[in-house]
Amino acid sequence: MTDPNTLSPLDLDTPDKTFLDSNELVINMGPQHPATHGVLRVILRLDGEKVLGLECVIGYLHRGVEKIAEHRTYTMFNPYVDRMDYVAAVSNGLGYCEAVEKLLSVEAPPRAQYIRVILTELNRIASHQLWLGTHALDIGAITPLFYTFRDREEILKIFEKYCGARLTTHAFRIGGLQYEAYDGFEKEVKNFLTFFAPKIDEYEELLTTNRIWLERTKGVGKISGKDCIALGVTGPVLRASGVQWDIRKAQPYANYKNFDFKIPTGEHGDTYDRYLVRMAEMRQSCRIIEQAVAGIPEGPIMAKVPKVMKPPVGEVYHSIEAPKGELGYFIVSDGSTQPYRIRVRPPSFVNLQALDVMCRGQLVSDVIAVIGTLDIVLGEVDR
Amino acid sequence: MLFLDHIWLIPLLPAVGAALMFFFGRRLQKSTVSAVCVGSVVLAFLMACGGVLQYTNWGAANGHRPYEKILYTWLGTDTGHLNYQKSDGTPASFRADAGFLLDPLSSIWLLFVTGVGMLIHIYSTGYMAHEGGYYRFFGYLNLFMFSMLTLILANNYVLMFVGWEGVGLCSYLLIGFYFHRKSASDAANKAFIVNRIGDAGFILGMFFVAWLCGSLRFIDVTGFARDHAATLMGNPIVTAATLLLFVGACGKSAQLPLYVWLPDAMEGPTPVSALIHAATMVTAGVYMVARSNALFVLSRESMLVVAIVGALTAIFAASIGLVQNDIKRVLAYSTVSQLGYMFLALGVGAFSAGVFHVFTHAFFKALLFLGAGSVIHAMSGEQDMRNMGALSEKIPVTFRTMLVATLAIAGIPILAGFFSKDEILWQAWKFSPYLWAIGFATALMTAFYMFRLMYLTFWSPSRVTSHEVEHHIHESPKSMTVPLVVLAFFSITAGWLGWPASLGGSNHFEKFLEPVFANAAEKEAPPANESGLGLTEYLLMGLSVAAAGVGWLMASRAYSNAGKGYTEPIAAAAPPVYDTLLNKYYVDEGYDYVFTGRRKLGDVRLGVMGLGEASSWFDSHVIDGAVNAAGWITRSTATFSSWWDKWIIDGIGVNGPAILARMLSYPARLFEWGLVQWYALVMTAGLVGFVFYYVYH
Amino acid sequence: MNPPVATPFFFYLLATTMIVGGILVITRKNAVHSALALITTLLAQAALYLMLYAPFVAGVQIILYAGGIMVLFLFVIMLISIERAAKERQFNKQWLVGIAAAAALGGLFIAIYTTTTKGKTLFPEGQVSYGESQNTQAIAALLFDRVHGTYMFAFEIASLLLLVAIIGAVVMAKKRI
Amino acid sequence: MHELIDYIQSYLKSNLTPGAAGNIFWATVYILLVFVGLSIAVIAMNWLERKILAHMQVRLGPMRVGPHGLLQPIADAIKLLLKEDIIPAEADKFVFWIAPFIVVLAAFTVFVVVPFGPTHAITDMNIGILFMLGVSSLSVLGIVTAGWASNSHYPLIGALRSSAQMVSYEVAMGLAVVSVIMMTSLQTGTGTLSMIGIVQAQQTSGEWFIFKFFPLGLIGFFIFAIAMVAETNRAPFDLPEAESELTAGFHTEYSGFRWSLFFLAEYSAMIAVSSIAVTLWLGGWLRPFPNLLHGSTWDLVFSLVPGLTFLFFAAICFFNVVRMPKHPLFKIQTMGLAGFGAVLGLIGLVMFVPGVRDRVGDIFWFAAKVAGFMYLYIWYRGTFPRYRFDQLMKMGWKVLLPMGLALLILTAVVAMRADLWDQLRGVGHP
Amino acid sequence: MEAMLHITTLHYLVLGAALFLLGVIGVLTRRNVVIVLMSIELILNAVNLNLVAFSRYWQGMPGHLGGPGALHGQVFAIFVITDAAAEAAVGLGILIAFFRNKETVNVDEVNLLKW
Repeated sequence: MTDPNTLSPLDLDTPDKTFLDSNELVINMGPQHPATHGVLRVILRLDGEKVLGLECVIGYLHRGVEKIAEHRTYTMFNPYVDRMDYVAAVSNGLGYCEAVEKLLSVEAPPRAQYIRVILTELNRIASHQLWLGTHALDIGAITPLFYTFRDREEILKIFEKYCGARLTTHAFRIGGLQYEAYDGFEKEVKNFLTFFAPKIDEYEELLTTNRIWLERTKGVGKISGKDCIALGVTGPVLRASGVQWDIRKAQPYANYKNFDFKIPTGEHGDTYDRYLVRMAEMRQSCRIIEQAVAGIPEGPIMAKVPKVMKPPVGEVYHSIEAPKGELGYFIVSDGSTQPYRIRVRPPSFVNLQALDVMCRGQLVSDVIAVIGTLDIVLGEVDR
Repeated sequence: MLFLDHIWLIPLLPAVGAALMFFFGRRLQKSTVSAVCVGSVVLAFLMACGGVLQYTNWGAANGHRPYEKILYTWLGTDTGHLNYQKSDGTPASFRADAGFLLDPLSSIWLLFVTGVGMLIHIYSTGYMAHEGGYYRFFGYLNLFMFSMLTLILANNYVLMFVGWEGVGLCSYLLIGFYFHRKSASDAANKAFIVNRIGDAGFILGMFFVAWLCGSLRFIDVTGFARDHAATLMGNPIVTAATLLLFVGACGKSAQLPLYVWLPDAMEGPTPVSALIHAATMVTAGVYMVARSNALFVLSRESMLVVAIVGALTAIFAASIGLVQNDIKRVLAYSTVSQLGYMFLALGVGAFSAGVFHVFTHAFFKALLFLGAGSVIHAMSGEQDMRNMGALSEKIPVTFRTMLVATLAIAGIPILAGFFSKDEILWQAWKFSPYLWAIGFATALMTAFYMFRLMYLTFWSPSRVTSHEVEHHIHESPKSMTVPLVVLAFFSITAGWLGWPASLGGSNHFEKFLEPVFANAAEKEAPPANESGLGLTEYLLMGLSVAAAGVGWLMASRAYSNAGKGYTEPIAAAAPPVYDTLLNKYYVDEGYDYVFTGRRKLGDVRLGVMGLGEASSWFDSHVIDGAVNAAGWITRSTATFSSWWDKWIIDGIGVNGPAILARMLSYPARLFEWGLVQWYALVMTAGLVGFVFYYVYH
Repeated sequence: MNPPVATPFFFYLLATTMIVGGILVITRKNAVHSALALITTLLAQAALYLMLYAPFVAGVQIILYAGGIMVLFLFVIMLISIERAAKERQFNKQWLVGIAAAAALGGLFIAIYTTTTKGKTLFPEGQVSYGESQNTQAIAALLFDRVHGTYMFAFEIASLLLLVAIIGAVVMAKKRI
Repeated sequence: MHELIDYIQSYLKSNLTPGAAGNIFWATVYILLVFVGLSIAVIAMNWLERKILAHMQVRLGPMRVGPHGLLQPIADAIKLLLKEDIIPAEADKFVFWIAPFIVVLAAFTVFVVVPFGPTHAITDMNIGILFMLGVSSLSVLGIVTAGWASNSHYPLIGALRSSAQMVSYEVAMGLAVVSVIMMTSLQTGTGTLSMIGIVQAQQTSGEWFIFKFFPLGLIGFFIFAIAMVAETNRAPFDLPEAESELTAGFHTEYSGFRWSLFFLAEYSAMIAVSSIAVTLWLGGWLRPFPNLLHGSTWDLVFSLVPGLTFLFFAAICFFNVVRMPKHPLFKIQTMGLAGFGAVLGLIGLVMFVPGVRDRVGDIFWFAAKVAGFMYLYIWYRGTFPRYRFDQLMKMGWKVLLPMGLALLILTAVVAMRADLWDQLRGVGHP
Repeated sequence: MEAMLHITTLHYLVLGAALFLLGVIGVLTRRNVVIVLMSIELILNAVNLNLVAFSRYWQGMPGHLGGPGALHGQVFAIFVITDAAAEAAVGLGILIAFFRNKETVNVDEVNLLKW
């Protein structure tokens, strides 16, 4: 139990708190707690079950990734980014590779870009699947977890076949891909699409119209688009609040402008809308993959990249739409083989800020639901 | 009669400008500020010209009597609610009007005040262009113009005093314009406080005048004095009144005991020095004495005091001016010295000569100050002459105009100063050769220090310390040089108005002023045998010109080659004298010892602060002691009273019954002591009793 | 209708339980322990009711007392902090007097119960076997029946009392009224 | 020995429950039977829940201990019994120790009045249903004390939640029950609280109370069915032990044997409330369609069902024996499964014996209905998310309670004029 | 000994009296309000026991007061239980309010009206 005196003062509109209010309770949730998705520690101030305010304590998973980068060459650092958002490792790699490519002023060849898009979108689906399973589990629905994990397996199989790894894939190289797609890659991806389309309906059948699910998610953890923007929240959370912002459309990268897809948005910015947005995003990802598979061009998979990379002195910021929001890399080069500084803008970390806003005035159970709906990965929050 | 009828507009115009500045100035553009302020003064100048022109015509038609325009009664009424007895026992009633008086004397002042003021306003637009508080500066300047014109045009002493105080206020504000500098704010305070001494004299003088004459209107006073000249001659009341008025004049015009504020007043911006502390305000004292000439001539003692004070001030200030290094301070002491000349003239009864010197002095001294300002401007703010030199080539307009002014003040013939100064010296010789001697020595010194200034500034080799400053030296803008040129022109020609008869002139100036001083001239200076004294006059004229030449020569010898680290000739010759002069005869220090008390004389503190200390001691020991004693007595009484109340009244009277009641009620209290369980116990006991009774009865 | 089994044994067992429970109630420092002891007493009493062929009262005793009121007690005990109360002095200053008064009352009871008039005790030892099967219905008849409903009005008043008690309790326990 | 058989036979022919008969021996036997049966049921329930839930969630569940994990519950039980019994240092030791026993006691005592058949109850109490509700409400005490005694935040919150939830839903539950008791008064004029009496009333009435005064009986049943899930703290009302929020609720600090007592109590409470529901609305031990499919032939057919069911289970076992991998490693498992199937088949065969099948039919139907409820419990758990606490209380007080009150009044009104009601529906009075 | 084995109404009355006395002692001596309230419950239960015992007694008595239908004692007991419920609810409500204001549960600190 945390001593309340050691807490930093929360800026709260505490309703005339007196020492007689024996209901006022400070509860420490985590870092070892099943619903905090890792080692997040949340200090809750409760009035009965009502949340007066909360504070996130992070850093339990800090590994100093950004500092490590300063002592690795550009190529050597590539695998490290996979360990940040480990459920969306491919997206991390894509962002990093593209940022370095931008710094080097090279561009990956079209074939590489198509394969990149396919893998990244598959990874987005996998990430959303994992989110859905754990989120539903937090709210008490056990079954979706197993459904999503069953289907996620298919995606991981494709990854495994492509690059040999399932989770921390290290799929891309600076300037393109290391591996050519294996034989039957396209067919397997297509098979996956036909396999997966009905599965989304299955998930939705379990939850979308489930009364209890509706009661638990509608109006819970509301946040307005304005607040989202003020807090820098991005990704599905932002879109569920009605802001149509997707970097794939807004600042197209990696060939995304060639694909036809929609940006699903919500209206109310509550947990239910975020659920719907992510479900719709999975379908849109399927569409993108379909188009990409249909249009993979032939050609080389690596651009001409020097063996010893010495990017010109300068700095670059490149961001992509990771499954959880805007994932940005800010790289400062001093002209040597090692980056002078790499700063990562992790979507989970930024989105986590909104937790307090979203939870205030709600109940403890809603905190669980909201942490789930924010879709944070502590590996990325702490880096 | 358009201008005469609306003569009140002349002071009002700058007042409007000032009001605009104070209320809206912060939001106005600099161009708008200068347009409004300079425009109002130009308009005032034009109206003044028109008014004077119309007055000359009107005066010629009305026997040269003063033109008076009364707007309304300001203080008191016609029915006389403020009644009092005059010194001779006749009843009188006090009254002051908001009225304006125009006669030759005020005409002259009106013309040069508005004229010089206008030029300085124009000059200021250039000089102040890069300063903060632009609108504030011009607002103050306009307020000064309003006050000065009120002073000049007032038709009675009271309204004059309003203007008198107004200029004092503006002087204070403008000296302290750079209020963030401590020296400036100190100087402003000094000016204000020293002037208060004079003002006190002025107020007392006014009381005596009112007591004596039964009125404060200039026309009434003058008329009364002239009508009863015979009876009033030697009347101590007159002497007292005039001496007190002269104290006021001393304060305003920086005469001997009270001159100390003027050199310090140079902390203000240079145009202010030129306008207020050289040309206009400081001559207010002269104006006041001249305005009261009818009274002054009735008291020989007063006249003698005025003459002696003037003469002493002249030589005293000039001697200090010999060694000063700050260009503006030299000019400041020069001003004090010249003012001394004027009072010398007034004291010896040569009122018109004094006024003439005021008139010419206004031009060349303003020119000198403005020139000095131009020099400072060129030197990027450097005021020390030791760091100047060889500027004649670089700022030719300034140099030439300043040369003209220097020649004028030194008394070189046909320039303005020659005529006025010569007139004064001549009148002084007629009054007393001793006074002449002082004036003559002063003239010599004047020439010396002025040419010293010219040499050090313009001709000697350059001693500029900073390369950057040297590189920066440049001629001032047109808005500054044009007034210089105009003033230079007047510095040459203004004297020609009073071209003396002895040199074939007609002395229009004196004639013009005759109606004002007619009586005085009659009384004080009986028609002199001018032809008999003609030779003496020429001799004296030659002597003074020679003195100017000698002064120039001496300066030339000493300073024409003054390089860096030059030595002052006086310092070389007599170091103690030099030190004394450089420290201004230790007057400020003396005042600090005696009057302010900032310095201790041994262990004793004198002056105001000494008085304060004494008062403090008295307060803390005598008054407070008495208070404490009273307090102690009260407290002792209260203690006893409290004891009585607590133990006797409360103890026996109040608490006694209460304690008794408590003791008596104790048994009852046993059954009602507020604990619920006790009630339950009693209930149980009751139950036991009841059942027992019920069963065994 | 068989005779009840081992009535004295169960009576003394339950009576002992009740007395011990009662003593624990008034002596325990910790209010939770007191409450548990009281629950034991109440349950034993419910069993005694069964022995007295009053099954309905027994059922009400369990469902209302043990299941309702005592839960309420436990709830309240948990809301207030009892740690401090457990460390303080447990008995008030008049405990000696209180016990004396109670002892006096007890003595009186004993005196009354042992008093005999005409050789018989005040309360004769009446005891009869009576089938319990219709007990509930009989009580319901007393309470609700149109003909025999002696206590109909009282029952309604009791419901009113409960309503007032509910409102009173809510008002009392509300944080801010 | 002969006397003993006579004794048993005399009992079997009597129409009284042991309690009513005052027969201590038989009562003891019944108590032991119920206790053992319950324990087996809980163990079976444990295995079934894991397997069914697993298959709902596309996984296999326990497969290692015994064939298809059949011995998993036993292994678990052994593990729990061998585990260290941790009592937290700051806990109130006595209360901590006694709390699980209160819960278990309450959960098991309920079965005293549960009628598995007309005579197959430990006793038939005049106040049977009142007794059941009362005793089952005692488990709240155990939960509250357990949470409090742990001297920790999560258990305390869990206990408070739990008790609040149970107390709240008891009210709605009671109202639903009272409506049923009113229905029992239709034939005799005076109703009954006796469990056996209620079933008999359904028998007399000719229809289960779930269909009585359609839809009033159904509504009552649904109120009870929801309330009983809440009463037993099961999904979707499993807030007191919501693991994502409160770790494990009131029994967070418990471990080992004491924890298994809670576990036991939870499952037996589930069975108990299901028994109440079955007794009150689903005709208790009565076989389906007694009116529609009556006659001796149908009686025979229905009396064969228990045996057939067991044979069916045995068949499944044998089918799976065939499907077992033919690897030496699986030899023992295969044999075990076959043995299990054989036991089941033997039981099935025994149940075809006429004397047995007549007596066992009641118990079978009762158990089958309860099993249906058990399956529902598992199904809920697999499908529903969890309610939030305020939503749960809202539902209890603002939905179920008003509904129960309205139901009570409607039932009373309708029951007063039951004749009119039956005429309306065209059903003649017997 | 024979009297001991034959359970009569008097046995119940004595038990009731004992419980009553325990309750009275609790009410009179304990400081903790919660326990005082519990003691009151004890008193009420003692009364209930007496009532039910008397009910049983009257069932065995002849006359219009007695007979099998003489269940008035039990009805009274039910009313007493109702009262007890009301008393507990209000009493505990007051207790909570009191605790909020004074942070104590000691009955001898309930002395605000004394001042």
